[in-house]
Amino acid sequence: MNVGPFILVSLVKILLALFVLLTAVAYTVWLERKVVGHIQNRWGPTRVGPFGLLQPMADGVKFLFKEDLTPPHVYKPLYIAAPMIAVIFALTSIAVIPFGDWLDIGPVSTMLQISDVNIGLLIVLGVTSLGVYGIALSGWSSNSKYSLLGGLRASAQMVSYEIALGLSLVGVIILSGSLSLREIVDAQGGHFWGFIPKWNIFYGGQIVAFFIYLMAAYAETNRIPFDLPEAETELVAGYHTEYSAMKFAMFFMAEYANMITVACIASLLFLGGWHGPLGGPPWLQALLQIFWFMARVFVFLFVYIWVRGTLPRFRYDQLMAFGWKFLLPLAIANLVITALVVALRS
Amino acid sequence: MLHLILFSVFGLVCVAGAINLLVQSHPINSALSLIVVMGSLAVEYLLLGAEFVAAVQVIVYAGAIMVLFVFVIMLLNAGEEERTKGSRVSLLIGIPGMIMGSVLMAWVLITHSGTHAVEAGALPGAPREIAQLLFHEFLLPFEVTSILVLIAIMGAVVLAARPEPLQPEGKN
Amino acid sequence: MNPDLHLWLIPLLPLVGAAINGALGKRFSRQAVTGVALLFCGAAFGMALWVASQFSSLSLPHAEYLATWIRAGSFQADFAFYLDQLSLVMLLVVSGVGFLIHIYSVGYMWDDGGYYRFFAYLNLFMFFMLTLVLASNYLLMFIGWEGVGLASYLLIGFWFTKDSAASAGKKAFIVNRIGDFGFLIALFLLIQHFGSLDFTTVFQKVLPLSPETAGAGLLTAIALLLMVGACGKSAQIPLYVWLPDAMEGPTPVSALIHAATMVTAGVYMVARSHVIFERAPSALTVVAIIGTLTALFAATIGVAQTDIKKVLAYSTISQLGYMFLACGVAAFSAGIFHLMTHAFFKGLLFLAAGSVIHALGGEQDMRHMGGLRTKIPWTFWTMTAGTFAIAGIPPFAGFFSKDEILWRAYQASWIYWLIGLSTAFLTSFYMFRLWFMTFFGEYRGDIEESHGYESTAGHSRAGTPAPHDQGHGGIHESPKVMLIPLMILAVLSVVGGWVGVPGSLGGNNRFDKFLGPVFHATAPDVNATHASPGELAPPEKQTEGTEPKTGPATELIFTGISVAAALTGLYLAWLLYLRRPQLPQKIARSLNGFYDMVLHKYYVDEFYSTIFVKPLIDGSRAILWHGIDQGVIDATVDKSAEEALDVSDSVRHMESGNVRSYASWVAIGAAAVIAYMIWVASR
Amino acid sequence: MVPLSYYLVLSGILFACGVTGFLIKRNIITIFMSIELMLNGVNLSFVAFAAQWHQLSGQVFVFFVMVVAAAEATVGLAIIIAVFRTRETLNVDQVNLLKL
Repeated sequence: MNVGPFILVSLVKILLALFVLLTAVAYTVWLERKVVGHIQNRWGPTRVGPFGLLQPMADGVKFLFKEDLTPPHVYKPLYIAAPMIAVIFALTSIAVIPFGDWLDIGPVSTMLQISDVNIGLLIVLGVTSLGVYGIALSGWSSNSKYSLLGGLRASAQMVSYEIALGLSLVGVIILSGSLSLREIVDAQGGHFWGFIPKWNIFYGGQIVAFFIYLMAAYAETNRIPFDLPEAETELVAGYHTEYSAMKFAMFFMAEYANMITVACIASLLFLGGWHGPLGGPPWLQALLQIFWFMARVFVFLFVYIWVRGTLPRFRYDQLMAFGWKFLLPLAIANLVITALVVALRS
Repeated sequence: MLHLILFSVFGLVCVAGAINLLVQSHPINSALSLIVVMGSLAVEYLLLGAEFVAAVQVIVYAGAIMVLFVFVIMLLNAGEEERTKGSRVSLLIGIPGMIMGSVLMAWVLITHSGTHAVEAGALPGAPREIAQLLFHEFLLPFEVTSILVLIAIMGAVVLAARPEPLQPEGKN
Repeated sequence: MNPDLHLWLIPLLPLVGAAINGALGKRFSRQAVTGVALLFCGAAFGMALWVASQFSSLSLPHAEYLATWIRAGSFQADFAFYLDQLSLVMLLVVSGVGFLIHIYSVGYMWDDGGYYRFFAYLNLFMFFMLTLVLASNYLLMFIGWEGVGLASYLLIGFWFTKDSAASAGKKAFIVNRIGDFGFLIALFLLIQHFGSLDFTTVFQKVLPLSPETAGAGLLTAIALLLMVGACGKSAQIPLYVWLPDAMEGPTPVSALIHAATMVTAGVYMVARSHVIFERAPSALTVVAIIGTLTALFAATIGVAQTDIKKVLAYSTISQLGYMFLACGVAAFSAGIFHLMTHAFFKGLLFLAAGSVIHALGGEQDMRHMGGLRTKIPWTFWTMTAGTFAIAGIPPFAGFFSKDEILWRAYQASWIYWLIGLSTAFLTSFYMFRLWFMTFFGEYRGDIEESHGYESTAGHSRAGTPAPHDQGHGGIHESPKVMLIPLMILAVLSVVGGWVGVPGSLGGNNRFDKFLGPVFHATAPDVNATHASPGELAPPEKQTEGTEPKTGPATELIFTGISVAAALTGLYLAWLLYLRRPQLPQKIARSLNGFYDMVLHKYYVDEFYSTIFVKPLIDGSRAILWHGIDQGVIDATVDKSAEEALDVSDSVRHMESGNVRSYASWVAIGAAAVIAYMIWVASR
Repeated sequence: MVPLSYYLVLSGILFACGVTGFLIKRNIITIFMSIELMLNGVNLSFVAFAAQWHQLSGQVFVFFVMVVAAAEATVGLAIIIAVFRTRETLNVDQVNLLKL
């Protein structure tokens, strides 16, 4: 495959992925408002369009046209750069995430993934870990105590939970013996004894790892019950207190994009990626794969929102204690056990 | 060709970041420029084929260590550094020494490293091979460094733990 | 091939005891300390007995290799143990008597504050002594040799709070050093010329050599140097001065170390290296002369002493003189025989004396004793046995051994015999003097003053109650635990000599026969040994009990003479100290000059202090201290220190405490290093 | 195809920048960053050499360097915090006493 079409296809894929991702972000917000509303026995957005389906658009428009004011005494360059950093790193990680297997359109046969890096997982981790800067810098640069506290909390929290997160993934890496997301998913094809799908979650006690990942992911994305960086009751709005309009929207997008990334990783690593039951012609296969993948991500996001609707917020020391004293040891234990299992089996 | 272009682009970014680190007077800017340096270094590693090193460079250096730096800067609310003339020695001896040393090094490198060229991805440092090396030949150093890290953690806790009773002014 | 006897266990057991008591004794109860000490010491003794029971079935000499200790080139010294008749006798004597004295000490030291310390030291001593006895090479022997020196130092200075005790310990140590010096040089010579210190090897190499009849040679030198060491350890002229002072230690110590075992180490060593001595006739002569002189000399001093322990100390010295005399006339077995019997009765005497002191609440001065016969009967009777034994009254142990020595001495030269005889007379005289002064006549002391006298016994140590505080209830017999060892030793000192009844008295010197293989087998062949005294005791004649010049009759006559001398001593003592107690003073006054001299031990200590000690101290102070130490060493040190101060004062500005300046120094240094490396590479 | 010397020169430049930063910066934190910069320069040369000699151990060594750097940063920053507590300044020129 020569360079020209390659670049073309890649561009197409990038644009597609970006579009899908952004819409997904927008509609995750909508979904959240809806679901939380129902959990809280409200209707949620209903006015704009059927079921308030156009609500995201309205929000977007509002953000765009709202006055973008920067408070005095902020450290300007960083104040401006911070939200961009946040959103950029949040969106970057989609680049290595596969939505499905190969797709053949006429002559070109391409993989449903912007680029298959054989250390994809590491790339995702690295990029998400860089996401911290956006929040930290915003908190510091906006020169306000709430923001600063929020930023400090966020950076501390994310650095701490990154460890548990990474360790919980190592088990999967050991099982599938690769860092390439694609290979990890391929390793999960097939069934145990014919009927149980061969997902990592059903595999060598990875269910523990899955839950560790779940909680760490919530903390990483600053979501309830770990949303202390933006705890309204204590810090007004945390690190983005001083932000408004598009910059605020960027943080918002960053948060939800991160959620989606995390959901993708979860479904790729633990829930068998795009493997699904139904069969059919190749083109249908490809679409089905995307469908299954989306379904998993959706379920994950739904759980996210569900949790937000139900659980209260941690206290900060509890958060740290939970991360360091419970999750980390548990993750290490799981890692050791998995390693033992693999070693014994081979 | 592409290799050379990429190398020079990110190399320039690298140097720019490094120099920016020097000229910036506010530590947070220095930190950010250092992050830039590290990121572009990661790309250089990728060019050399050391993909795993690159990833770890991003995760550990940019993602962890530098976060720590930024965190501390925020915690201590470090401001612009004041221009005190603390040591003439560093200017009278250090700078010439540094220059002399680097010149010598450069001379040696340029003359002795030959015109041997490395092509892109010369040595694919795939995680598997790295792991093989790390857990077989370098097992002992690996364990030792792990112990080192453990000690470092404990030391950090001990040092940063607020001394009791808290002394109001250190100057006495 | 012999079964493995695990000889190494024998010395090790007491060491374990010492370790336990030394480390943990402070926390133990006295019962526990006692238990540990006795258990391990007794175990060693039991082991020794077991070895003895196996002994007949062994092919001798029996050597056991434990581990290699030093290997340097061809030279090698092992942790190896060596068992033959000689060492068996020593082993039994040491462990047996040692065990008895351990038991005795339980009673004697019970109220002492340093109880556990005492037993730790005692066990330590046992360890070293047994090592010395069982060692299979001179080096290991030397370890034991030094170790017993250490133990004796510790035990002499046991009541270290008392200055005299501490200084006595130091004196013993230093005097011993002189001897050890000789010993060491002898060892060096051995290594240089025979390339080994292993007994068997050395002796194998020595055996073929013919005696150095004409003039002195290597062997003579070695033998003399060894003798110097023996003099130090066994308190012979001129190095005997430490022994009397050693009486500062607790009485059991005096009994064990300074009478029964340690001081005989010298004799053992000479006997062990008899192969060398037999080939160095001149050295043998020296040994004999030293022995006789010491015997007489110490005896004369002993006559005038009034401190009961001092008397015994001097008698010990003179008895040791006897042993050396025996060795000097190549009658090694006789020497060892006397060593054994002496261990019995002198140990007994000391213990009994201790019992007396105990009874009198610390009184050591015989002039304050008397009439104790009825008050402490057991002590009296045991002491009697000891006295008769040492005085050489048949059939007590001392008689046979001493008689043997005298007889053999006579064969060597009548002078030896004469001096020996007079010594025997003196011995019996001062021993009976002690006996009468202590147990007969009326009681001259006053027990109520006993506290006052405790200081003389050195028991008024800070806080620690003296054993004889029991003595407050008046004069009293010692507890069983002290009496039983006394009785056992008494029995031994009665019958102990019967193993060596000489042929002339109808026995056939079994002891000599027993030791025969060790000594006679290695005696130089007859044709090569004209002037050697060794020829006068060729084995085959010896065993028949017939002598070249003389027959049993003559031997009997001499026996009679020596017995007569002993009885004369008895009579004289009775006359002077029981019949007419005022006579001694008269006599003393009539020849006061001599008496004073004797009383002050011929001023030997003073003589030494003026000749050696004082010049040494002054020299050290003037030259070494003020001259070299202060003038040269300190001066250089101070000067260099000042120089360093000046230099650093100029350089210290580099250490500004400013991190960046440090960094700059590092940078310039790195640049220099790089430049140097480049220069090296491009050269 | 890039000559090895380019990489080496780049790493040298980074190292020199680090040294200079150590020499001219006053802020302890910045000085620490300069140290990290030096380490990075060294790492680059390691990787470059590894690529030249086809020795993966060069890359492995980089990990050790990183670990040490991490440990050093942890402790160092803790020290900085402690220093700031007592001195209330981050200026090394004013922190020239071991003991107050």
